Amino acid sequence: MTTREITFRDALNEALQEEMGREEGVFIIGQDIYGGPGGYQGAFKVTKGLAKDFRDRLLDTPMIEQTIVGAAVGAAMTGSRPVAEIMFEDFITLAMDLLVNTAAKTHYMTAGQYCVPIVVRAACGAVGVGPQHSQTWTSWFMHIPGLYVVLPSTPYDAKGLLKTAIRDDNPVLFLEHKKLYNVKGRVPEEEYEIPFGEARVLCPGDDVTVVAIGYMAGLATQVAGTLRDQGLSVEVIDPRTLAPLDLETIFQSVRKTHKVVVVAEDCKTAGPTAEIAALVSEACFEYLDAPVGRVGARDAPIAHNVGMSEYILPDAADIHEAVQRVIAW
Amino acid sequence: MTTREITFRDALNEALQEEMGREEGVFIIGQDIYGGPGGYQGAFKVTKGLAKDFRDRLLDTPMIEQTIVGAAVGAAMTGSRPVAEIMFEDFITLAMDLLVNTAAKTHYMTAGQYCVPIVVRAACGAVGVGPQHSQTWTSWFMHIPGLYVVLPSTPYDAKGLLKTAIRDDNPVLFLEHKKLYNVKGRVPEEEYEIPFGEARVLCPGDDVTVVAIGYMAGLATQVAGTLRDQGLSVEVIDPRTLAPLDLETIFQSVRKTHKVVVVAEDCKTAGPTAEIAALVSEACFEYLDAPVGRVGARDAPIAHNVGMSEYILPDAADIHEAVQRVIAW
Amino acid sequence: MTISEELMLQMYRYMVLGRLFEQSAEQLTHKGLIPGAFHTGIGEEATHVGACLALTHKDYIIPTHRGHVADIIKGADPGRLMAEILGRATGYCGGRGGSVHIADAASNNLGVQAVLSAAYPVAVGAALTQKRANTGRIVLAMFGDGASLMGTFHEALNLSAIWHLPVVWVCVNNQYAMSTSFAEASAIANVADRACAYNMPGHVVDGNDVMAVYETVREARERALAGGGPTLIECKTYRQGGHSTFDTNPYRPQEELDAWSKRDPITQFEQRLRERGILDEKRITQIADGVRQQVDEAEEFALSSPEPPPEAGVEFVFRSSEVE
Amino acid sequence: MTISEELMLQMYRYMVLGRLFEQSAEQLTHKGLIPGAFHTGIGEEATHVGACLALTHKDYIIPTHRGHVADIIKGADPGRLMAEILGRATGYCGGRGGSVHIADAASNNLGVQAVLSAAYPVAVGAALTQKRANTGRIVLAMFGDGASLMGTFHEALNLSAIWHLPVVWVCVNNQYAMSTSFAEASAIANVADRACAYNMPGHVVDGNDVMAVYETVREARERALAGGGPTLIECKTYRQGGHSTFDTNPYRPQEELDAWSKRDPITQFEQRLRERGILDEKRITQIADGVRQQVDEAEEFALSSPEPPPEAGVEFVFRSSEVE
Ligand SMILES: Cc1ncc(C[n+]2csc(CCOP(=O)(O)OP(=O)(O)O)c2C)c(N)n1
Ligand SMILES: Cc1ncc(C[n+]2csc(CCOP(=O)(O)OP(=O)(O)O)c2C)c(N)n1
Ligand SMILES: [Mg+2]
Ligand SMILES: [Mg+2]
Repeated sequence: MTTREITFRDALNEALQEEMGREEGVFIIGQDIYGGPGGYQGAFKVTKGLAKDFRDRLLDTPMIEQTIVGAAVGAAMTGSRPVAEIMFEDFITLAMDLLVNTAAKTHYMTAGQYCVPIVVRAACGAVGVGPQHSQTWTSWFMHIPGLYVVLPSTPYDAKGLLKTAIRDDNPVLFLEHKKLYNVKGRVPEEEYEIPFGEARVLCPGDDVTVVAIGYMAGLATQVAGTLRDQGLSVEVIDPRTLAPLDLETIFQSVRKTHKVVVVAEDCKTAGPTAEIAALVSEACFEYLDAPVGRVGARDAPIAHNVGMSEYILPDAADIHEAVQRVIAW
Repeated sequence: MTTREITFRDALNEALQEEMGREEGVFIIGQDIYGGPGGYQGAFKVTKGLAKDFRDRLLDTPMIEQTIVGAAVGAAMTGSRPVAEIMFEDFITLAMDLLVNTAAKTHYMTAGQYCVPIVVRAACGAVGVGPQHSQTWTSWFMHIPGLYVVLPSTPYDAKGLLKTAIRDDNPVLFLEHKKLYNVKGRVPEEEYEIPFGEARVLCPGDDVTVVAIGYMAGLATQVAGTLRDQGLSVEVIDPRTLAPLDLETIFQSVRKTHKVVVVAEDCKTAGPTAEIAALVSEACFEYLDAPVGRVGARDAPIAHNVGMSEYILPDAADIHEAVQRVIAW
Repeated sequence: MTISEELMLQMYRYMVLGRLFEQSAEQLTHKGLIPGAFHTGIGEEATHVGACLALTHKDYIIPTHRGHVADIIKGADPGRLMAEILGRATGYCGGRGGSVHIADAASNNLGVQAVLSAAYPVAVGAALTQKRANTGRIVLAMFGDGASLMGTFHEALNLSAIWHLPVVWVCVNNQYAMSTSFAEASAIANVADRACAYNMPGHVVDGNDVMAVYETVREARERALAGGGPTLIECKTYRQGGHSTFDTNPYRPQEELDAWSKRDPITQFEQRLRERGILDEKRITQIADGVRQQVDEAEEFALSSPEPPPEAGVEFVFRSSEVE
Repeated sequence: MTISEELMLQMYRYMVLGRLFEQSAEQLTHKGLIPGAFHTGIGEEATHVGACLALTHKDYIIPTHRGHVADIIKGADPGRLMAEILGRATGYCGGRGGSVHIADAASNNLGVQAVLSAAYPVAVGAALTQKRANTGRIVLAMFGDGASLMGTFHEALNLSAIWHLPVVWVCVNNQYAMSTSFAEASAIANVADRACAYNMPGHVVDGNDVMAVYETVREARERALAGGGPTLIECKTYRQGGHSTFDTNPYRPQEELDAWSKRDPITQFEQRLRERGILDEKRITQIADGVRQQVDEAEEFALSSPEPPPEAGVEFVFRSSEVE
């Protein structure tokens, strides 16, 4: 397989380009994704250059999140395969009804008569735009039967998972962390997909397991490197999809290491680490030598001020500390 | 204290009546809460008779959930103390932005310059009106810093907690289970409030702890009765408020019984039992003789068909089974 | 265009069918056979029938929670429809959805949106597919007067206009949303007058006049197919019963109820067809008997249909595909 | 009513202040001193200034994410405003909110709603309090052309009309929402024409004419206070810069930019005041110097203000009260 180094943004862009080429029914709907002559090309430039081949499949709408997601649902029910872009995950609150009550329930409610193959892409994570442009919410959506939840942490995963998301017949929430857009990584030239529900072991280890989600996966890998130098062997697992969740990979690792820390950027209380910790505590009860460690944001909105927001958000030091806490137990 | 037996509905009604009498700024905003001459008086008749004294404080709106909650926020920021009624919790998805981004963050974002003393009441629980009128979602809101989440399980708690909710200066989501409205219980004649963050031990016991939320608390108490006859002593705890959560009462009980089952009607995955189970597994690690049992709805929308919906939802038999599972561990 | 006698008889027959079907379901609810509430479109039949008869089988529709005859005209079998209302295995959604979630993909019935704000964006999306794939089909989106005040109305009507989508927006203005009268809830008297905000034609029609509704929707459909974009049609009619089987309906003045019941769409149309010599006593009885039998059969089919196995309640959560 | 010379000078001064203040913040952003993006209202000053000068100190306001001079006119201190933009401890929100969450309770500034759809319902609620308590105050709600297409516009304008609320709806139509031109996004040319859907007066005003904006808002305010209910005012203006400090702004035709820069609100008003003999070179320099100094002081205050302690990031999540 030939690979080259590209950014997370470009990886997403390639997935969109390829899937639009592959299937006529795929189109992109959202705000400023084409963005006029000269092109805004998406708030985070993910749709850059797509207008060249697919001008008529970049559907710019007014600022109507509810209707963007709802129109995607209606289009999907009639045979299209729309990708909807919501600029900031914070704004998905406006489309919650359409996503949760309509998109996720339609296949069920109609006994399979209709399916809703939509992908809702949204930018998550905090980069200083204040409390209403900084959220990472994943547990809300893990909680919704009928919805898949995807959070890639590398360019490779971003491309492969987005292609899978577009081809899947179910509604998919696809979260892109803002701090990842410029991150580079190796991505094959060749076509590939990444199946949902398969975690990735980012770094093998024997002493402790760290399950880290999205942007946190990279931080956890850094921490594992630091700790390796100190003689501690950390296994880092990125679930990649929170629904479906690859429990087997996590459980196997914990049964080997007997210690585990779960990390996510979401607020800690009732965040995704709660479900994973609860499942591990149950399934690996007799294997655990320490309580499951959980790392998440402090329970506060994300402040505009950088120092404050760094204090609120989890970072490498927090992961480091949590690992040492379970080790020292 | 003189008490009399009244329904859960009437207990709520009394709280509204008394708080409107106490404080001019309290008003009720929602759909069909007055409901014309003759009176619809609320989809579940909770506002029955209030028009007699407070006709001008029952504000019927069109079917605009987003604006109902948002108007409550704006009114609260300027000194009012509105109670907003959302007919079915399912429809709160339409007001998620206003509740989560605006109501819950305003005090924080303005460094305390403004506060948002609103109560959003909504009916939760399944009674056969199909997948979009049957939800109980609590973990979504536990996850939101700045929001209190209240789920009374008895008329006594309903009245006392609603009064506290109205007097509190923070936004409160107040969930009323549809199956409870006609349930009767003893309620004092005298004025009382119930502080947030104080769980109630519904039934003391030594062998196993059952933490049960909302409508499930009553079922758990029934199960405890059955099991008592079989010689098993079950302590049932109703947290009453999920945010703030009275962890001490739960932890103390688990440290005594060494076994615990957590029960909620929400879908199991990423529901409130996840957070409670994770917290207990961590704080009571060395006390637990069995993994924390979790009971919740199967991960599916709630079907219209009664047999199906009963299959999906947790019931007394599920609680019974879960208790026996942890006991047998 | 003139409406053929045959079509008029069809209109009449469907209105009678709609009424008897819903009366039957209402009775079953009161007998405790239907979980939850049931909403009838009794009094509004002319609107539901007129609008749906203006469609072809291939057009898409989003019906409302009332006027179940819309589903039947579109192609649904009354027996399976009743079975769904009863929550039986043979129902369109295998009992999962019930009355407020009827959908029938075989007849391009996209289903009721029980969270009423959702109908607009879903209709926009369905119309978008038709336009992109140039299918020669339209989407008929029906909604109530109450629902017309929701935010998505604004977002979706504007979007449908700027994208020239083949959608016909039909408001069933039955004067009330539960107990809330449109006159009090809306700043202006006519939903259709809001068309000016979206640069599309707006028509107020007598929603109790089945032929007027039919003609107006038919023209809007043709306009949409010719690339003329969406139309907003408001059918003024009346919900003769309570909001649902739970509603004792105490909030409406008796004079109002009386006035509208004098304008009952079926009686009125019957009278008109009698005057034109298209209907006579014999024919009326014949139709009534036929419809009665059809409804009885539907009821029988539904009542004799099995309950779904409880475990099936967790089926269809996801569409299975290779990734699972 | 005639506008006094003094008021004209105040208008002029505030417009210059608004521009310099935002240019200063823009530069600080480019220097990396401001977290996130910053949005200027450069080119729109007449709208923000004209509308806000029509209010009293006690009236409530919901400003937009542009036109920070609105906050200043309402009563905010430019230094603390700049400090908030920089995320400093002395800012109005102690650095928690930043530019898109400025709020100042002391001057009844309810704060920007950064999720743009939220401004409408919040304004309705604030106006409801005024009406219920008969405070003699109004709520001025400002919003963009893009935001006017969101669902809550429809819900809230209708509600404000049926409840006769003392609210003035002012659309800052700067022609664009990011790269999306209103001409393409809206089915009709004027936001104000949608007033017909809500039975309220709708006015299109030259948003680059500060006196026209002032007069129109002032009248609407009086109407509201007299119980006449809400008014919808659309101020046609132009966003001269990019959407935010991130935006390289390549999507707009040069001719359009040129045409609007010829209609710059400050230059135009300056010319008018010169012609009337109210301004001369000396006075202009005097004002410019005064404003420059005010902005420099604000910048200095902000830059020399401390960063908040990181731990303060978890304060104010809840209002503490006896229940905690
Ligand atoms: C978003 C939403 N809010 C509330 C309801 C509850 N509800 C069901 S029908 C109804 C009245 C709807 O009025 P209208 O749109 O006029 O339709 P009608 O019932 O008169 O046919 C309401 C409030 C709902 N289904 N969806
Ligand atoms: C609900 C929502 N969607 C998207 C955004 C991102 N956003 C910020 S400003 C803006 C453009 C708003 O346009 P307009 O209302 O015309 O105001 P302007 O920026 O032109 O002043 C957008 C899309 C947002 N803040 N809120
Ligand atoms: Mg109606
Ligand atoms: Mg604009």
